[in-house]
Amino acid sequence: METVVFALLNGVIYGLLLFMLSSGLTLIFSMMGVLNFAHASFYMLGAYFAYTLMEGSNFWIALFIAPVLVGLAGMVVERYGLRKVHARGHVAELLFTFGLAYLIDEVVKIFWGRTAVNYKVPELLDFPLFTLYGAQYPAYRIFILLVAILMLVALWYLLRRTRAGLIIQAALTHPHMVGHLGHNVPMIFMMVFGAGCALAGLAGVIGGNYFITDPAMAVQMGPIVFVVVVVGGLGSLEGAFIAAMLIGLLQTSAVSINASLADIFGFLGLAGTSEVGGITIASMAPMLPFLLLVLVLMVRPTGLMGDREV
Amino acid sequence: MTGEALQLIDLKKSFGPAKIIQGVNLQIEKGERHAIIGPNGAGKSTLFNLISGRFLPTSGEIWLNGDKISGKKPFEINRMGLSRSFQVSNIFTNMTVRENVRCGVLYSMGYGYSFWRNIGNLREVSEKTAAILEDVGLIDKAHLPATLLPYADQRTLEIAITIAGGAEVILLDEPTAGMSHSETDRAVALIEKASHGKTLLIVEHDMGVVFNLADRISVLVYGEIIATGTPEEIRGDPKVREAYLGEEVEEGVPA
Amino acid sequence: MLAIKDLHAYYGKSHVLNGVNMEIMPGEVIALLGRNGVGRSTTAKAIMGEVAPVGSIRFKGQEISGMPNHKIARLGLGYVPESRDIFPAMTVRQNLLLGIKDMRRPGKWTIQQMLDMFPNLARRADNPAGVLSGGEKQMLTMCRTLMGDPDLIIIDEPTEGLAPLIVQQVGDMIAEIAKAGVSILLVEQKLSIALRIADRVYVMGHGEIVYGGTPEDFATRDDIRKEWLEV
Amino acid sequence: MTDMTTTYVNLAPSRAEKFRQRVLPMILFALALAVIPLFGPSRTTLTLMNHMGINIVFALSFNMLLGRAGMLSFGHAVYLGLGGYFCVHVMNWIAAGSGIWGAVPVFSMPAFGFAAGALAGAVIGWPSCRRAGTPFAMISLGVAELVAAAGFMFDSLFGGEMGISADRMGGHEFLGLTLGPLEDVYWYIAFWTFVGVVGMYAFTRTPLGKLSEATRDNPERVEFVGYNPQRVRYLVFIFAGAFAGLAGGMSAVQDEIFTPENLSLVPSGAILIAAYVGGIRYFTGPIMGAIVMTYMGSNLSDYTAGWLLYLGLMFVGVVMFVPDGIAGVVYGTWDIISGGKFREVAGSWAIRLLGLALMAVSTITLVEVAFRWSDGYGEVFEPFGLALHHGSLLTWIVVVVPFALGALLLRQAARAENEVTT
Amino acid sequence: DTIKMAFIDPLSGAMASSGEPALQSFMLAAEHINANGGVNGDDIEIVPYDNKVSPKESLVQLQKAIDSGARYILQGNGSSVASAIIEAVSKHNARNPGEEVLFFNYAAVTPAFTNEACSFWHFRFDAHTDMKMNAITDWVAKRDDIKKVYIIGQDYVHGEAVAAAAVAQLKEKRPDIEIVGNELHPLAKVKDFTPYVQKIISSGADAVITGNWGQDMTLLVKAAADAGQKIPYLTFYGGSNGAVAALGEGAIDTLYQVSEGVTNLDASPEQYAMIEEYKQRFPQYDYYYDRAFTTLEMFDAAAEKAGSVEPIAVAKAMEGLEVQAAYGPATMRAEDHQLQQNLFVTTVAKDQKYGVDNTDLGWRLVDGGAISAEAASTPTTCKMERPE
Ligand SMILES: Nc1ncnc2c1ncn2[C@@H]1O[C@H](COP(=O)(O)OP(=O)(O)OP(=O)(O)O)[C@@H](O)[C@H]1O
Ligand SMILES: Nc1ncnc2c1ncn2[C@@H]1O[C@H](COP(=O)(O)OP(=O)(O)OP(=O)(O)O)[C@@H](O)[C@H]1O
Ligand SMILES: [Mg+2]
Ligand SMILES: [Mg+2]
Repeated sequence: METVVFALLNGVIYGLLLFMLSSGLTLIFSMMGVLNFAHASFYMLGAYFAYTLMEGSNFWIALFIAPVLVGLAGMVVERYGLRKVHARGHVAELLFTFGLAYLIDEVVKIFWGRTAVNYKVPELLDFPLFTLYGAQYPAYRIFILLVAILMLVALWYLLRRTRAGLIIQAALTHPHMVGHLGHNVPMIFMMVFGAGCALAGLAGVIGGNYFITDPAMAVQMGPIVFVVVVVGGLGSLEGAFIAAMLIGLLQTSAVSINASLADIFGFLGLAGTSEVGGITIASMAPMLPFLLLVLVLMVRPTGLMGDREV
Repeated sequence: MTGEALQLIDLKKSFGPAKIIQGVNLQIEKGERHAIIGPNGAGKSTLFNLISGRFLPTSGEIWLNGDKISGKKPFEINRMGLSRSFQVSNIFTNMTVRENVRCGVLYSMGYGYSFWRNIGNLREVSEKTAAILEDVGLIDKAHLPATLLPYADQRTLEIAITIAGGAEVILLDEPTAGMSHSETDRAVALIEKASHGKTLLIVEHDMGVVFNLADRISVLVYGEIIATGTPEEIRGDPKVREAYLGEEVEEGVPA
Repeated sequence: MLAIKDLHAYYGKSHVLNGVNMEIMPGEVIALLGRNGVGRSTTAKAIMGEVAPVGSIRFKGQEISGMPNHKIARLGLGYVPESRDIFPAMTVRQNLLLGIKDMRRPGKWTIQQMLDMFPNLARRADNPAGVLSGGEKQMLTMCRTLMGDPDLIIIDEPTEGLAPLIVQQVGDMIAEIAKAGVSILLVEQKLSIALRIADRVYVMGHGEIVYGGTPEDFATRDDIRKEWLEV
Repeated sequence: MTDMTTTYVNLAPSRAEKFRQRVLPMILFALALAVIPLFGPSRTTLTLMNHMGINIVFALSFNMLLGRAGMLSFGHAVYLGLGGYFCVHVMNWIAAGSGIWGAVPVFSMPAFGFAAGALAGAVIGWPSCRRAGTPFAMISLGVAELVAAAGFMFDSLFGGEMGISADRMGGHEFLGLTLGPLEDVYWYIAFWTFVGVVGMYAFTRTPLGKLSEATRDNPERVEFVGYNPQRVRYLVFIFAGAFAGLAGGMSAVQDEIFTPENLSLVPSGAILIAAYVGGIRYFTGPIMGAIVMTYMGSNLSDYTAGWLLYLGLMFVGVVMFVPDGIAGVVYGTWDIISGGKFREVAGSWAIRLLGLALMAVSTITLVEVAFRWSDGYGEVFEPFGLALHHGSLLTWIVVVVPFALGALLLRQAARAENEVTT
Repeated sequence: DTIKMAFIDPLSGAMASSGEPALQSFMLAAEHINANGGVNGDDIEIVPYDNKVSPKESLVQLQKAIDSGARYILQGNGSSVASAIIEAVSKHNARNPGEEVLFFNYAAVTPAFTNEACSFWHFRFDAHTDMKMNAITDWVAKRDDIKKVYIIGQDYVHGEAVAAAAVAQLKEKRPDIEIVGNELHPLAKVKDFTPYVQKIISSGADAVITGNWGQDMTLLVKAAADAGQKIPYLTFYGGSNGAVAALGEGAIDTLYQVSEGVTNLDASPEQYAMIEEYKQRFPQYDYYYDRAFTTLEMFDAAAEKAGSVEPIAVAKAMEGLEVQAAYGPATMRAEDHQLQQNLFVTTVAKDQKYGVDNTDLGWRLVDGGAISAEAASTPTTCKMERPE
């Protein structure tokens, strides 16, 4: 019972966190078709901006300003970088963001040093909300949960309810034609990229103090964010949400399973003393998302909920 | 030698609720040149996609030279001797014209996936490629990347790739679309030559081409064949006039 | 309405337009004729900013060469390209919706009107446009452009690949659009259509305008037809 | 070798052309490899060149996928790693001398790597090559993560964090090479680099190699000329894996160690960058990229703490402004010079070079000053006796003025070039 | 003349924060020795080489270093790199007689290096895992209130070795202690440690032993602090840069580390002066690598004893040599080239003389946390081949 409750609770919260991290990427990916490798770097920028802003003001101001700044940075990147390579197709875009991630990482090190900064959870939220089976639940986690849900709703509105969504999807295949119909495609692209980056920044503001704010945070988060978006499926916010929850739950529940492969496949003659047999489910937990990624793409190249091939 | 080259038996295809092909039966003799005409959206291209294996039929069967091909993959069907062209040029854009044609030649010459042969040393491949380029009149542009070809030449290249493999049954989907008169004439001559002794199934809107080339014509309207017959029969058929040709006889149709 | 002076255009190193001059008055239907590859489509593309134009293009008195394409469109210039460029993943209805430039100011054409005019489209209104047949795509593109309420439409080869019956329909449609007061620059191969609806005819050869005149006059000019149109 | 997209004028090139375009470059390449030792390179240089050789083969094998077949892989190091690991094991068996292993020369390691890489490619490619495009790229990412993690988990195969090492002198002498001194290893690497390069070049000339390009361009049409594009991709993937394994075998002998780190995303990303910077549209592009990036990767850090930033800037610059990479620039320049157009463009080129140099001055100053400021040790950037402190006005002048000037010049050069071409 | 010593460690990228402070410590130590007359009159020059923590890249840099005339190699970050260097140095010395090179390992702690895989050319100046574990278990053994211990680590050799050592030593010293969990998780892949902490809480553990480093260590302790857990997390790497800054006050009484010394221990005025000097020169980092000073002092002493700076002579002189380090005597054991020195268990507290990571928190010695060199020592299985 205890295990199940914990696994569920932690799984949901971790899932929401993942969703929050990947929502901006979903936005950019689904609307522009750009797999932004630098997404996690914008997430990192959000955390660092918030840290610096907090020195002169407080968390709540940083919560609003930092994402805006990251969004602006994203717009600049789109305007002067991505736009140039856009015409050359997705591989070029992907590589551009790949290089950009390098650059942002280095620049962050120049400005904020190579070790972690002391970016703290705001006092107002720094208390245990309740205690369950001996473990405290920090109020901040619940705050994260609320923000994540807010993001889900806002994004859903943006993607489904606005014509901008349609225009951009059309521009994916025929940017010129969309222009001939009188829509300012470059402008919309810039806004979308900015918005996606701002969302990453927001996740950084919130995640940076929950985890650790240091120059490695981008590299740490990068791959898992991709997994969420790709498994969820291109063009599908719901997919990203489901994938995030799935991965959250899968991973946390796997941690609580101590059984080893030998216990499970013992009937096949797998010995607990052998190297393969000795591996426990718990120890494989963090690898499960990648296994999921490979399996899902093999069976459904559109991802779980996607309507187009990624 | 006669016999059925291609046989469609009660062929049906739906996309979701939309029934696009609604029970087509068609026999095409070996060596016959058969044209399919019909209004836009009638399902002509869809029919080609079914025959060539791009789509799976919802029901019904397709036979090629006595072998059932419905359910097979496009490359399997191609290897059995059926080749097709596309309505929208579908070529290897970054390769040269010569390489494009050579890709069409390779499999039929038995070079499959071979990775132990130098392609430059395959005499008969080079010769066949050159011969085809000569035939279609692209030999001067053999070294150009296909993207740089003018539209009409791309269409010609499309035909060249299709006939390169020497398939016995050739399907051409609007081969002359977008060509000028002289180009069209040249294309018709080319098709005539390339399909000599072979079975040809062609979709065209240019009635000049159709009446020139075809031994027999089928008229496809909303997924059903409403008439099959010789060009004269078809031209005289009131149903066809109503559904397709309209009252005005287009320019270029030989009276 | 549209005045082009000494327009040049290049593809990389090849010089395709060598000084095109033409004029279109409000409400006029102009047919631009010529052999394949003489640069008719390129003229259209240069006007729309698809290829970089060198020279002067004035639309409603405003210089538009070098403008980003959405601005040109917003001035009231519609374009139906040869490649049609429908949005394949979207439904027919969504395609039409995207033709509207500004949702707050809808134009004089409505989606319903379009669907009424073309029953083929109405049947497929909620299907993805990518599955339409070639002819259906052509109709959709034209309707989509109309949704933006243009004052001048440039239509490139509208009847290419269409069944004879549909060719007539499209011809009628263009005539109808013209009646509504929209100027049209029609790039066409099929003389019959062009001569039926055009007020004036231009013939292009080697990247230049080699003839301009009324359809009546043109009908008498066998020399032009022979030399430049191979008819 | 020349650019692969060059043309075969009037169909089959003549014998002389064939010789000039294909055989001659190979001979020159072999000659270059043979001549290098005459200059008496230091052991450091030899080590560096050995690594270049390995990376040349590795980058070319990567480009069999990306450049030729249009398959973007984020996990190509997996095949180099597995091939290399296998060779390290084989070297240990050879050293143990038991059974037939005792008779196998260490010199033949790359052949074993080739086989192991092919096997790995065949096994992993089976599921992943059923997809193309981004799904394939993402699958390769996932597979790389899984294999790298497994590398840490299965100690007996991968030796855990510390990996597995071997001794290249454990076997017989072969061709008079003990493989002890680096000079011996150089000959070994040169031989196998040559074999790898020729092998992969030959591959591009086979029906399968051509088909892989066709599949990149238009997989759908490939199906209608009798080929199964999945099959084509799969076979190419196996070959790419095999040649990566060959590079792994070379590396096993040069470095005598393999660690799970060799399987991770880091070397995979590095080879992607090298191939791209070199120019993926050209056969020789990855070779140039491998040489440049190997040099920079090992030596740039001697000169500046900001080397990673420079690499990043360079990569982004290449992606944005020179999509055809170094090879594109080299061949473009060559075309202009051999086309006799040098006169016409010389002016704009001079302007462009000056502009680039000015931009470089500005960028370098900025980066160097920034790194020193960031370290906080009060160190000052002092090029040519100038003391550029982060607070001083001079610094900012040196940063801003050349940058603006350079940008201006580049713009002008671009305009001038346009006029020439049009 | 100068004696070139090549410092091969990460100086760029994410891991530079471990390489840089060590390099600075060595530089400062060299300056002090040079200022005091050098080594037999020669100056030491520390030449940095950036290896990007890659074993293969390290080999390139090693070759560069040797070619530039360095006969002494300093390295510490990453056992994989250290292992590669040990191998490469042995091979080099075998293949190039007369041009021998010595390797001073200041931080790679895999026990094997001074046991079954020991080498005459390798000297280790840090206590290895088993010794540190010895210190930890010694301290745990003294704490009667600890009845249940949870072991968690990264799933690779190091994590496994830590776990094995902990189990064996606890069994020997305190058979009554129950090991309530022995868990491995993949290296650097876990983002949220809450489920693991949850498991630890459920197990009712009184103390946690972990060999985790980097993010894996910080995130683990952070998750514990967030869950309000106040039990000792005994770590090897709690003192690494930025860990305390990342944890903030959550580290108090949760984060423990074992090391050869911390700045807040009682020490001589010279040592305090040194700490001050370091802080002033390198404000980005804290004084952490006391080993660097011990290493060079020992080298100086050995060279003096041998009357030469030739590697073989120095190596032989170093065997069995004892120097007075800042926090107690340090002896280089001859059989395995493993330095024997005092170890200290410390935890994070407020109001200490020296803070860390520019916070108001500092390291404080815990009760019974001073472990003598003898107590920390472990026997060796090393059978070393020595040159003539
Ligand atoms: N994948 C699909 N899903 C749904 N409907 C489809 C699909 N493919 C084709 N259709 C529909 O099937 C009908 C027939 O299309 P097809 O392309 O075969 O027409 P066609 O006869 O070739 O016309 P055209 O002469 O204009 O090319 C069209 O109405 C089209 O919208
Ligand atoms: N993208 C391009 N790159 C290079 N050359 C091109 C390109 N597009 C067209 N051309 C060339 O420019 C010339 C004019 O082309 P354009 O498309 O304007 O002709 P057109 O008169 O519209 O003929 P068509 O009947 O084929 O549409 C042709 O010779 C064509 O080959
Ligand atoms: Mg069709
Ligand atoms: Mg045209």
